[in-house]
Amino acid sequence: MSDVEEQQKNREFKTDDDFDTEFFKRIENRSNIMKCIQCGTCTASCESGRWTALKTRSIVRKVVLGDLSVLDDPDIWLCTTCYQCYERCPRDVKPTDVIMELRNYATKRGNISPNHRAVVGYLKNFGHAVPINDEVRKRRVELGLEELPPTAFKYKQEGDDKDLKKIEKYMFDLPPVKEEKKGEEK
Amino acid sequence: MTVEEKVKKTDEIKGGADSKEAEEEPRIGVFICHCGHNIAGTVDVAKVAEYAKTLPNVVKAEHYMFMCSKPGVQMLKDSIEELGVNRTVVASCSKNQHGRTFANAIQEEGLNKHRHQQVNIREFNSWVHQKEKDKATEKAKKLVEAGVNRARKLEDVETRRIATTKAALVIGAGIAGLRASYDLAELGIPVYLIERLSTIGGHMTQLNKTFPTLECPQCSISPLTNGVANHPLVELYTNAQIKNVGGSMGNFEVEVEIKPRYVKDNCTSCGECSAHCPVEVPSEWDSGMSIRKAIYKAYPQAIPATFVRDKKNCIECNTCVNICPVKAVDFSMETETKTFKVGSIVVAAGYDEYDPSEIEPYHYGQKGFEDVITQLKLERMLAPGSLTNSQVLRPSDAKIPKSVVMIQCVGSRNDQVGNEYCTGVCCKFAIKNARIVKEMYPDTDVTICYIDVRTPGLNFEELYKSAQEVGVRFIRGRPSEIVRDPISGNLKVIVEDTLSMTPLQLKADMVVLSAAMVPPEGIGPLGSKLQVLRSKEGFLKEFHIKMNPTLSSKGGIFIAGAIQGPKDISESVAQAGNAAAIAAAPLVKGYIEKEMLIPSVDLDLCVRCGLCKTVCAPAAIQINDDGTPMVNEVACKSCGMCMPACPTGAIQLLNFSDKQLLDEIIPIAGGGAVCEDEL
Amino acid sequence: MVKEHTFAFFLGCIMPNRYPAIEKATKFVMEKLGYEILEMERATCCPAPGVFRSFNKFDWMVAGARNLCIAEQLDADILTVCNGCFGTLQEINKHLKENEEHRIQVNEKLKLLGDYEFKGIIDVRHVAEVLGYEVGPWGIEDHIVRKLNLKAAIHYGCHFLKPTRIREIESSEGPTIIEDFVEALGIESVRFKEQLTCCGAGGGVKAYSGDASMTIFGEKMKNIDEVKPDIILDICPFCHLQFETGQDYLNKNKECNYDYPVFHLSQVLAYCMGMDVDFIGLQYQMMGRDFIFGGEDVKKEEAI
Amino acid sequence: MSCEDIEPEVMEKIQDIVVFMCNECGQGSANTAGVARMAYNPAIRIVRVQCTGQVGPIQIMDALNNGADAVACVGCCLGACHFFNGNILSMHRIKLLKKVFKELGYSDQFVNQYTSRAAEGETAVGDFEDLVIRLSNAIREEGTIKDGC
Ligand SMILES: Cc1cc2nc3c(=O)[nH]c(=O)nc-3n(C[C@H](O)[C@H](O)[C@H](O)COP(=O)(O)OP(=O)(O)OC[C@H]3O[C@@H](n4cnc5c(N)ncnc54)[C@H](O)[C@@H]3O)c2cc1C
Ligand SMILES: Cc1cc2nc3c(=O)[nH]c(=O)nc-3n(C[C@H](O)[C@H](O)[C@H](O)COP(=O)(O)OP(=O)(O)OC[C@H]3O[C@@H](n4cnc5c(N)ncnc54)[C@H](O)[C@@H]3O)c2cc1C
Ligand code: SF4
Ligand code: SF4
Ligand code: SF4
Ligand code: SF4
Ligand code: SF4
Ligand code: SF4
Ligand code: SF4
Ligand code: SF4
Repeated sequence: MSDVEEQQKNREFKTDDDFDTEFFKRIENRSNIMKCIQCGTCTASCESGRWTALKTRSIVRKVVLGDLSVLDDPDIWLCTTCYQCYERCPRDVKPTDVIMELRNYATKRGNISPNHRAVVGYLKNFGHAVPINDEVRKRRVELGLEELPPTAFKYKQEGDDKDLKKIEKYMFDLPPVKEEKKGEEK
Repeated sequence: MTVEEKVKKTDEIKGGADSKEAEEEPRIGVFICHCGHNIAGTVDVAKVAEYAKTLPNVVKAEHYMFMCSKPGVQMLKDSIEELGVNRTVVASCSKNQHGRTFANAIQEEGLNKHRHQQVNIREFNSWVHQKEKDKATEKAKKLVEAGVNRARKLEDVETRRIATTKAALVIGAGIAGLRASYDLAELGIPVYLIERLSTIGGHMTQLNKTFPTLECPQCSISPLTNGVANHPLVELYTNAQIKNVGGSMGNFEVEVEIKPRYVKDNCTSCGECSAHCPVEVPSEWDSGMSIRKAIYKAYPQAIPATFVRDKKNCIECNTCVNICPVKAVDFSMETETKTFKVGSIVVAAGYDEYDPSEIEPYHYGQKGFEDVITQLKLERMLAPGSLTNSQVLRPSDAKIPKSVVMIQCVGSRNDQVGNEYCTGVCCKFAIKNARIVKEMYPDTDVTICYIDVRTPGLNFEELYKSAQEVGVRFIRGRPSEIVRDPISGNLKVIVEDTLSMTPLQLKADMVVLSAAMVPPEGIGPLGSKLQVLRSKEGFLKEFHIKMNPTLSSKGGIFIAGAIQGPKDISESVAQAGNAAAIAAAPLVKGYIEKEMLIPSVDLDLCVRCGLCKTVCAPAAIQINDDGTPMVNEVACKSCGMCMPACPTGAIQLLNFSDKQLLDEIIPIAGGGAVCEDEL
Repeated sequence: MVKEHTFAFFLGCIMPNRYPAIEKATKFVMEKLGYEILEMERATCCPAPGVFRSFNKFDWMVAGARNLCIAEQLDADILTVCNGCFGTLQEINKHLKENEEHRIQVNEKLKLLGDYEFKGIIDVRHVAEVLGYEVGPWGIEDHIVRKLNLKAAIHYGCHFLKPTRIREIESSEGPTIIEDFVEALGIESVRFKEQLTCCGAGGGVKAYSGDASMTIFGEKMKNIDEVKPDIILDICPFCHLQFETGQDYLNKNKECNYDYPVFHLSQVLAYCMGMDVDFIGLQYQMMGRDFIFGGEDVKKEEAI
Repeated sequence: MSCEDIEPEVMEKIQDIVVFMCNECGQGSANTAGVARMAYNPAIRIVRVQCTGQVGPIQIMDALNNGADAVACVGCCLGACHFFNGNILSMHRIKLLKKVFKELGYSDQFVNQYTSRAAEGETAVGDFEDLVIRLSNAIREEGTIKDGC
């Protein structure tokens, strides 16, 4: 990298080239998002943001500006979907939905944490995000319940895996692990 | 012509209508103007004139250098005299430019001026098609033919004079209503002033000091309240409501219901009755901050000074009746209904403060949140002679708060509660009050949480600065909620300081909500009685936001003050003055002059569906008992909107009827039906 | 019309696979109250709104619609016990009923998963809402055999009431539905600071960043500890899990010393309606194992 | 695209366009355009009406039936109608008409609604240009309205 390029990369300011005004044009509810007045009600409501780096308002701002860096921002994964901002935003921006949608785009780019990847695996294999274990099987029997609940997993155990096979095949296709991101994930 | 001559002249041309019957054979004179090179440089005017000659009923077709010149106009006049031309078509510039010149010219010859048809071949043709001379000429021909077609069926439009009733009615006696009443009365017009409360002055009397100068509102308003109350031409009715409104512009009949005060005018305001009355209720005027009796006077300077009994809360113990030294209390008084004949109505019904309990995270009005108040309540606390003795004391424990947080845009700029507008006044009054509080208690932290500070205009940014100077803290962020510690009872305001991107939890001994100004209670029924339209927020809608912000959707009904939308006092007063002036104009003049360019209804075609009434914004169409529509010729604004609403084409605007428009359309649309069999 | 007094019982993940006692209790309660409970065979995860919707909203809708179809085939409204399941299924159900375009797209994809077609004929209910509004505190009196005398810190969780415009149950800023109901059981709700905030588990945060999740939760526990309730009462197995594992985590890592028993509404109600204490399942939980319900037996005559 | 880009074969088919312009901003803007000598297609023929709210399906069908290639209404800006809300009524009416046109299998570009500002001739000329461009697209795709007969 030449000196000039290096300097360019470290600059503090942004130029129009840093924004992609096209990308977010397809976002749902866009007209409302563009009406955000940056009042901060969302951030002030945010139960996660009080303790973490998540600043809801600035996420909405980045969407308005077309700042795609928001898709690589780990903060979007800190929203607990408590809907407090959604309830209170005076301009009906629905920030929770915005964040959920950003996560969809981020996932497509391969920005998905290993733990989340594992949860998708569980769904495909067991039909559950939290699969059963031996301990609980025992408890179920003690409580007088069937050892396995009558969900898709039970049928798989009984040799009928037509449901889970299809779910595995057709649902929640994740992109391959992003190379350079690997080390960064917590 | 001098102004006096002009006045005389308009007086002469009144019902010049009934001149000639429209039945006779049309004889049309067509005049094509060169306008020097302006038209003739592009359009072959001679060819156009030749073409015009071939059209039916055209008895003369000429082209001339400058039609608007004296000789040009004379050509027009001569044709009437010499050839018996009874309709003229001038193809020259726009209707605005010289249309009127020619119309007036034929009027001078005794023809109704509506028999002139102006065809614009300059702005609409030669000037915009300079490079396409042939096409421009062809277009000019078509335009002229269209004009001739239109001229053929033009009918006379009568100009009528309607005498007006020289009196006005003003609804609402806030600052706007008072100003309008006073100005009207000073123009010599008798005024009936209708106020629904027992006192006049409106919200202004509740305020402590008014921005930007921080003067005492009582002092500024009392010359006006007294002036109005004592004006020989103003009849004041308090405890009064509008019941019914009939008639139209120039001549309304308004029925007003006046509830009794139960105290006669000989009351000396001694206060004995009130002192002994056993019933106590929160004072509405004091925004619930103090207690009043069932027989009371809202506040010491209240006008009228006569006491009033609140029948709803009275337990009829008769103490007051017996104690009154002048025997003024009289329970036998009854509700009266009066009918007033007036020429104009001014609506100045003001506003209400928004009730913030709808915004749940702020917990206004809930148990444990007594220290969350509104700005109007704070004004009442600070005002002279208040319950707190003009001190700021928190309601929960009557202590001076060490921290006051004000929250802006409560109920304004909020899509969720449906008030999208910015009230525009609350930034100013919050800054005013913040500064006053900070100056009174320098040790108290005063914070304003805002989204934007909106202080436009002379003196207001200065006010903002002055509050910053005394140490009011401004935080840019809209609080998400007010939380109360269930153990200590302390309040905290949660807000993001958006400028530093920090979520904050502000300690607040007292929270003041800058609540929006919203339409006053009861505006719905009042609006429908007056038949005026309202904006989607519920305020009365002005006829045109820029050109006519004081006229309502209906002629003869004017709006002043906060009823049209949130306003501060200066704006309310300014609008009230304007409303008075334009409301007075037809009354001073004594008549309304109106061209009867109105629709007529063909009762054979009309199916009595009433659809025409629904689209008529000025409410000019009434439905008779038998279901037939009737056009009020005074109220109609000649917009023609009723025409397409009618399923049978029964209602047709004079000179703009479907048939007349079709005549005009045929030549310019290409001429002749395309596929007759199908359509 | 769907069958009356009948529910397709949607289990979800955490309840059957971690806290089966809640499942037991819910079945017990609903059957005693006269409802028929149908099993939703071959159901899957709802799928969880925080995680799966984050990855692919469309697939989330399809998978949710698949579960809805199973209930539609049973001709019964869905009963959920978990805020997450409720959130997902109620929202997808409502959305697909209203949005024809999405309904067509979802049905297209559902064909790949088997013989499913979303019709939009059922509703999705949460047990707390059925108890609070349908059975009601007025209707539960007759069924109670044991009345408690407890102070509870009630946790509503987020997705039961919010987004209010979609759930249409009650305002989320000052709800009282559970308070009103448990009062009939002799449970007093103690107000604590920031009572209505999130437990920190949702939105995939628990999986994504345990630290962040625990920080949010730690504050919650601190506020609860200030008022010293007897129990923590929730209406969602995921919150339940957070309260259980979270206390343990704070004790081990943040020098706390919490031991509050955590109960789902179904569990305390089952106790009051006479279910054997062993089936309540406290012995399987991590916290408050020494807790004793106590309370008095309500004599039949008195109850009537 | 601009009007210059329209191929002559298509332009050939654009001969008569009837534009109903209200007495206020509509006429005003066209006058202003004229004063500023802003050229536009001579196929544009303006009919003066009181308010666009006055123009109904009758007038529009009259124009088309008599050979117009397209019809448009030009009124004041929304919210600034000099007769209160005529332009909004007209807008709804034209939306409905567009639907009807579509259902009958015609392009919905043969009838349009515009707004303009009296002081700005370019608003009127912009409307006219847009009108011609839309019409040219429609003609290219589906032929003229006369072809549909
Ligand atoms: C907290 C606060 C502080 C303010 N401070 C300032 C300030 O410092 N400076 C400033 O310029 N402005 C201030 N304002 C704004 C100011 O109050 C208004 O601009 C002004 O009062 C508007 O006057 P009005 O006559 O239009 O309305 P109002 O004062 O509301 O008067 C309307 C009158 O009409 C009556 N009425 C209503 N409906 C009917 C009916 N149906 N029939 C008969 N009568 C009816 C009402 O009873 C009332 O008397 C403040 C406003 C608030 C809320
Ligand atoms: C860029 C800009 C955009 C704007 N946009 C809007 C808008 O969108 N909407 C809006 O509502 N407002 C707008 N405004 C504000 C609007 O222009 C003013 O509110 C309005 O023009 C004020 O009208 P006026 O009659 O008071 O003053 P002016 O329009 O200035 O008229 C004053 C007249 O007095 C004459 N005059 C001055 N001195 C003398 C003298 N000594 N003797 C005789 N005659 C004299 C002047 O020549 C002039 O003709 C805008 C203003 C600006 C600068
Ligand atoms: S609350 Fe709404 S308007 Fe305010 S900053 Fe957040 S997203 Fe924007
Ligand atoms: S929904 Fe997410 S972003 Fe919104 S307040 Fe809750 S945690 Fe914060
Ligand atoms: S009448 Fe109009 S067009 Fe003719 S000369 Fe006069 S200004 Fe020009
Ligand atoms: S009514 Fe009688 S007692 Fe009451 S204030 Fe008037 S004069 Fe005095
Ligand atoms: S009669 Fe009524 S107003 Fe008079 S003193 Fe008794 S309660 Fe008061
Ligand atoms: S004036 Fe200020 S406080 Fe009032 S609505 Fe406008 S911005 Fe908000
Ligand atoms: S023309 Fe028709 S719609 Fe217009 S004001 Fe007159 S009656 Fe009403
Ligand atoms: S719309 Fe036409 S048919 Fe209906 S009432 Fe009016 S005039 Fe009669």
